Amino acid sequence: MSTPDKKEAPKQIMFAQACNMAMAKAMADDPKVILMGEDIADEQGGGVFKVTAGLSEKFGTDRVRSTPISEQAIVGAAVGAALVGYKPVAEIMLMNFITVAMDQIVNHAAKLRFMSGGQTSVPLTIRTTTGAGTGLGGQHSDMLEAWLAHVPGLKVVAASNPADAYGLLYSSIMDPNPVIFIENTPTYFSKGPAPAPDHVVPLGKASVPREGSDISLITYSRGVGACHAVAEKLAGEGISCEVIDLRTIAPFDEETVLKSVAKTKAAVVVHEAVRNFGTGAEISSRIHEELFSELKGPVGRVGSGYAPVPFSPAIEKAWMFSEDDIEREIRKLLR
Amino acid sequence: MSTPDKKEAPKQIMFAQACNMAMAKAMADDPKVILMGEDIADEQGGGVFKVTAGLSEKFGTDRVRSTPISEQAIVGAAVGAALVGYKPVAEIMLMNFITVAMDQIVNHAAKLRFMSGGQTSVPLTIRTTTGAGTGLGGQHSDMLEAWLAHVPGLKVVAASNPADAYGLLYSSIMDPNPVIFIENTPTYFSKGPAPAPDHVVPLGKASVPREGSDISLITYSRGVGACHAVAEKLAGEGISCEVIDLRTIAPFDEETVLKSVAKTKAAVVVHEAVRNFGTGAEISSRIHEELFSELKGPVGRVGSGYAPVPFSPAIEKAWMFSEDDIEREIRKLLR
Amino acid sequence: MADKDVLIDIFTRADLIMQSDIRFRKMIGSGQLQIVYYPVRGQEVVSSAMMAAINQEDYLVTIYRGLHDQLAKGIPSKDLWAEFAGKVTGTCKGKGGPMHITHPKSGVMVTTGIVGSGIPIANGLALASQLDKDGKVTVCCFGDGASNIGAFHEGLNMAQVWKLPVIFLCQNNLYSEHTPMAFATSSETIKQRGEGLGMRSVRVNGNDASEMYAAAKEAVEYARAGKGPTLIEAMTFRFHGHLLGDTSHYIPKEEMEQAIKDDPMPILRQQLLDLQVSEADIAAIEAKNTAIIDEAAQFALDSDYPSGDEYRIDVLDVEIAA
Amino acid sequence: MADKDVLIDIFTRADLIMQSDIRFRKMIGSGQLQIVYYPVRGQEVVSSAMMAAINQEDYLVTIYRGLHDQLAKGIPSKDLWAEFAGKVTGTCKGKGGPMHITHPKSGVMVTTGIVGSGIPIANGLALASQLDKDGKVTVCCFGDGASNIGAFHEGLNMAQVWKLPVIFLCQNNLYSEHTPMAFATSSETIKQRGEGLGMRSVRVNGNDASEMYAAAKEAVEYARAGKGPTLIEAMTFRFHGHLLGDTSHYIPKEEMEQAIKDDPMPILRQQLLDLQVSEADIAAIEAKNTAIIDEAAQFALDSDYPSGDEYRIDVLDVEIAA
Ligand SMILES: Cc1ncc(C[n+]2csc(CCOP(=O)(O)OP(=O)(O)O)c2C)c(N)n1
Ligand SMILES: Cc1ncc(C[n+]2csc(CCOP(=O)(O)OP(=O)(O)O)c2C)c(N)n1
Ligand SMILES: [Mg+2]
Ligand SMILES: [Mg+2]
Repeated sequence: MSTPDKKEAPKQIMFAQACNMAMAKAMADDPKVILMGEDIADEQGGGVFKVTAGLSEKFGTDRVRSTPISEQAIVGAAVGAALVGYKPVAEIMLMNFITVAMDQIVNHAAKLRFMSGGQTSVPLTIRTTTGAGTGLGGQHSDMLEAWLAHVPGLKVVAASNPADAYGLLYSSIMDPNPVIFIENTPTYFSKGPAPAPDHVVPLGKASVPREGSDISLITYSRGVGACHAVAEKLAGEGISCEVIDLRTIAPFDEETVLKSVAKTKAAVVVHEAVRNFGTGAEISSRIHEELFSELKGPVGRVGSGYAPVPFSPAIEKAWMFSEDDIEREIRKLLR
Repeated sequence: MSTPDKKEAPKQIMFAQACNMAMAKAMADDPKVILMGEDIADEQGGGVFKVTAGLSEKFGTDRVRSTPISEQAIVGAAVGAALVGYKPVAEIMLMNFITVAMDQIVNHAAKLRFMSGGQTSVPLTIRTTTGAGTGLGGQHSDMLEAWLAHVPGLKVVAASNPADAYGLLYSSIMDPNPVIFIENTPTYFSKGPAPAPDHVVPLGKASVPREGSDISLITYSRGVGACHAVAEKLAGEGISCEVIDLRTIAPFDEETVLKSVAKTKAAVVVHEAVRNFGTGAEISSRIHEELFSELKGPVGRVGSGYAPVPFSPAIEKAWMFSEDDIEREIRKLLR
Repeated sequence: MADKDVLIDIFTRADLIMQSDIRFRKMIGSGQLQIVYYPVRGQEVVSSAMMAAINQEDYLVTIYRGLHDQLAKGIPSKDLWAEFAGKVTGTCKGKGGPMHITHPKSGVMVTTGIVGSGIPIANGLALASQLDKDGKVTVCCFGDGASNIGAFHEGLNMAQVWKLPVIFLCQNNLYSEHTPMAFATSSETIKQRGEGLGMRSVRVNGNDASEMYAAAKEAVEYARAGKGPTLIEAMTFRFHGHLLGDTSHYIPKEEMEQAIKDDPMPILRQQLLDLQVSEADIAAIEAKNTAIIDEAAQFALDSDYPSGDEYRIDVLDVEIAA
Repeated sequence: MADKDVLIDIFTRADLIMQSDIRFRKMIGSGQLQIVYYPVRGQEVVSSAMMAAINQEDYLVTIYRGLHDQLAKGIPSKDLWAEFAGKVTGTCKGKGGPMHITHPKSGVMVTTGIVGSGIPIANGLALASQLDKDGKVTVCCFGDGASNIGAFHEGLNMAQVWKLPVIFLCQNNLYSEHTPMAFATSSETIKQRGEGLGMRSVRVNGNDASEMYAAAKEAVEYARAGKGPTLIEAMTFRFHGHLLGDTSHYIPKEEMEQAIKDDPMPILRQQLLDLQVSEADIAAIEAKNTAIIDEAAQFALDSDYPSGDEYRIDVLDVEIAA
């Protein structure tokens, strides 16, 4: 695993590697950064997806702590350490497992600053990964960011490429608020340009990886790749799509989103999570509330189907959000 | 506590009493209906809000079971019993405590039917109560229905008056799917007309307690009372509001909602939960998606502020959704 | 028997707690305060003896029924009363209220309303102390009923595996809400559960100042020596039900009568007299406590409520736009 | 030593499991199947002896590493293999997959991928049996690592308080993913945790068919007699890591060598020979199992995938509109 202080960073790095490098840099920069999670230390393999590989060897097992299978205890310990000056990074192996830690996340991490009248704060980062499409089935694939986005006091972040992952995870760790950093298992090992060691991406700022004039595609995480693919395809037909990568899902960058849609006058919100009551609903509503009279038509929404994640590839594919869905929504709006 | 088989039901009953009567009727009608929860049996007081008072005396402590403080074990036991033919009603004392039981609710209750290919099902009801405005502070007041509405396989129900509570809770208990039935603590003891003993309210059907022509106010639970009050006030000025009580929040009754808005051409969605990423966003989005070109303006949303529930009455009031907020949204649309 | 000055210290804290509890119930009863209140009368000695064994810099994590722990730990009465009353002068500017009293200056880091949830957080505070080698201990208070929830198990396991300097003080008042311990608890003692988890565990009469203090001291030394956590099951009782208004109908008459006979406060007071502390000196302590409460209660009543806009502050590090 | 025919029964199940595990690993290795697979090689005897002590109507709740439990409980191999392959002919029409094998006809009610979560659900099944007085027992399988999660604690407490007819079978293979038991577990044994919760608890060599069967029988009789739950800590080992591809790098060489020496399968086979079961009879059992697997594997490969629209079915009782 390469780490920032290595002479020259590789031209291309994997998403998982970028997360590893961001943690390495944060730990090198600030002795108060510690990691906790199941099997994250090198003795235990450096994480089931090797995202923390090499870190315990480099920083010691006092700071990179493998834990029992106890998500409540993991998040709780991170909350407690954060209250007294640590910047813990807790790994919840898969996002479905936050369901056993929601009390610590929602009733405590998110609220202690407020309930204490600002006397304490919880500069905690929870890293977790998830994503469908590889046959992990109903309990290992859910995208649950909508829950966390609904919780005042939490920031929710998801990167779509290695460089952003590096810059966003570093910012998340250094942020004075509790941040949920959502990684994407299926794209852990896909590569992208390596960031400069000092590359930082501020929280709360969306990016516009592709400019366009006919429609705005607002998305995050794996949705960005899908939107790019569709934008490419439609460019051939002279349809110009602007792609917005939210990067921070909550609180999200309304300014960038509204500026884009004010220009294109049309928008489709895209995410992998179940469409019903997903984050796309909030983004769509905000656009309608601010730009209703300027819109060519209603903001479209693309998400996955109303069902648990199916195991069998055939069903999983039919259930999952797709480039076809995005294209259909775009055409519906521009027809 | 009166129960349905009492000769004549009282003219007016309290919300809590209606829930009690619904459970009594369900238990009388079906021996497979059992109740579990902390302190719910009469020996332990018949529930902290007395909602289950008298039921263990009537049906025995085999069927009305006080439990340890173990929400995971409570919901899990209810799931297991439901798998083999029981219709358990699990009480989670306050909604914030579902945070320790989300795994059983989301990964299991909601998914076992699907993951088993329909071989098993979970006809479970989870009763819980919540609501701000009485100084219970940050961990005892949250409205978290948006989380559950986002979970395929769960139904989410909330009544706004005693008669509906009676009819909806009975339907929830008899429904073959897992249902989350959300009660409202601050209005537990407010009264309303008593239902007939055989009164049943089907799940998935909204009601239109007030018809109007200028704007549709779409809401549920305590929002209904607030919307009625505002509708009354504005009626004086000749503004005619239609009030829609969703009753089932998910999956919600799109037909009734869209029919109403197609008529009034304007809508405001109202709930107590935090506005950001709340259920109002989904309802608003669905209306825009289906009726965009017919709308006078963007669908308005009213919800509580972006903060944990504050303790001090002054702050709690400022944070909380209000009739003023509803009125402002209506005027914004109709100006 | 603990030294005289230790017992005086414990009595001074315990009497402040007792008088505060009585005053809160009086003011709530008379409508001067409108809050949900969890009485602590009967559990004064447990926390007073525990906190007498640690320092101000040491950490405390407690629960909704926490007035005794918070006062024993040394939160200034004015700040505490103002928070109970929801005033801007309170520890938490009125945002947290009685269930979330926080005062880092006194080491009170978290008060939670979720049963058992303080335990994992206490581990985090203790972990920080272990890493910083600052010699602090963390005391985590909870009840007997909390020993049935998952966080208790996960928290004790992690604390033991990591040998954290934390003391789990289970204040066993024999009831969780309206449920007697035996009804919902599979083991005869909570101590036994700690042992099952391989943790040093003791069960003491928490209402006996000397016995409780000795157990606390031992656990503190054990923790400071880096040997790890201790579970203290402190037997006690609550005289005024789960929350104010609770009639204790579910408590057998004989049990209540016996508990009242064993009321720790008159016993501790008598112990002081037996140790030749003069009635006058004791009365002076009580009078001083009364004066503190008079001042604090008045301060709470006189203080202003926070402005509504406060809800946009302290959600995140930056103020939320209106 | 258990009776000859009992041991034959156990061997017959265990051999089917062993051969199935080998075949799955072979077919995944060769790319014929593309699934995440949790090998069970080494744990065959634990579940075979347990399931030999109960009936088809009795309930089983197990976990992702459940192939051995599911086959031992009697799920037809064809249905199981087809589900592993995600085919419409599978137990769950391909919707659940290997991690969620369900087959009520064989008493397999839940297979969960969430550590510890089967325990509270098992209580519910057992509660239904207790209320219905149907005499059924529920067996709940989980690993040593699961004893660190909250659901384990809450579930065991409730089962004991309610005296439920449930058997908690902790298959202690000494590792949770890449973590050795001692690293993350505060107590020396899991049995000790059951005792701390006041539950009847035993620790046995789960790889010894007779010892495991005797413990299972006792627990079943105890449960059927209405005396309540038992925690069985069955010592065992997994030879092929947490999931297929895991190199077991974290297991000390000597430990692995010793485990292989103690492989329960050759030992059990030898016990049959010692009991005068002829080599030919054993070979016949093995051949029959091979034939079952040949047929099941072929059936799985030949079966169709479900249609995509299936995702709208079984979410609720009614089909979801497209
Ligand atoms: C997770 C959770 N479940 C239920 C409750 C409701 N509740 C508040 S206090 C309490 C009883 C706790 O009893 P115990 O732990 O013995 O503490 P005590 O009140 O006796 O001091 C319960 C059930 C809660 N606050 N949190
Ligand atoms: C709540 C939860 N946390 C983490 C995981 C990831 N995980 C899957 S299996 C496993 C190890 C379990 O070990 P053990 O209980 O000993 O069972 P074994 O795999 O050894 O049979 C872990 C940590 C999970 N599935 N669920
Ligand atoms: Mg108690
Ligand atoms: Mg194991």
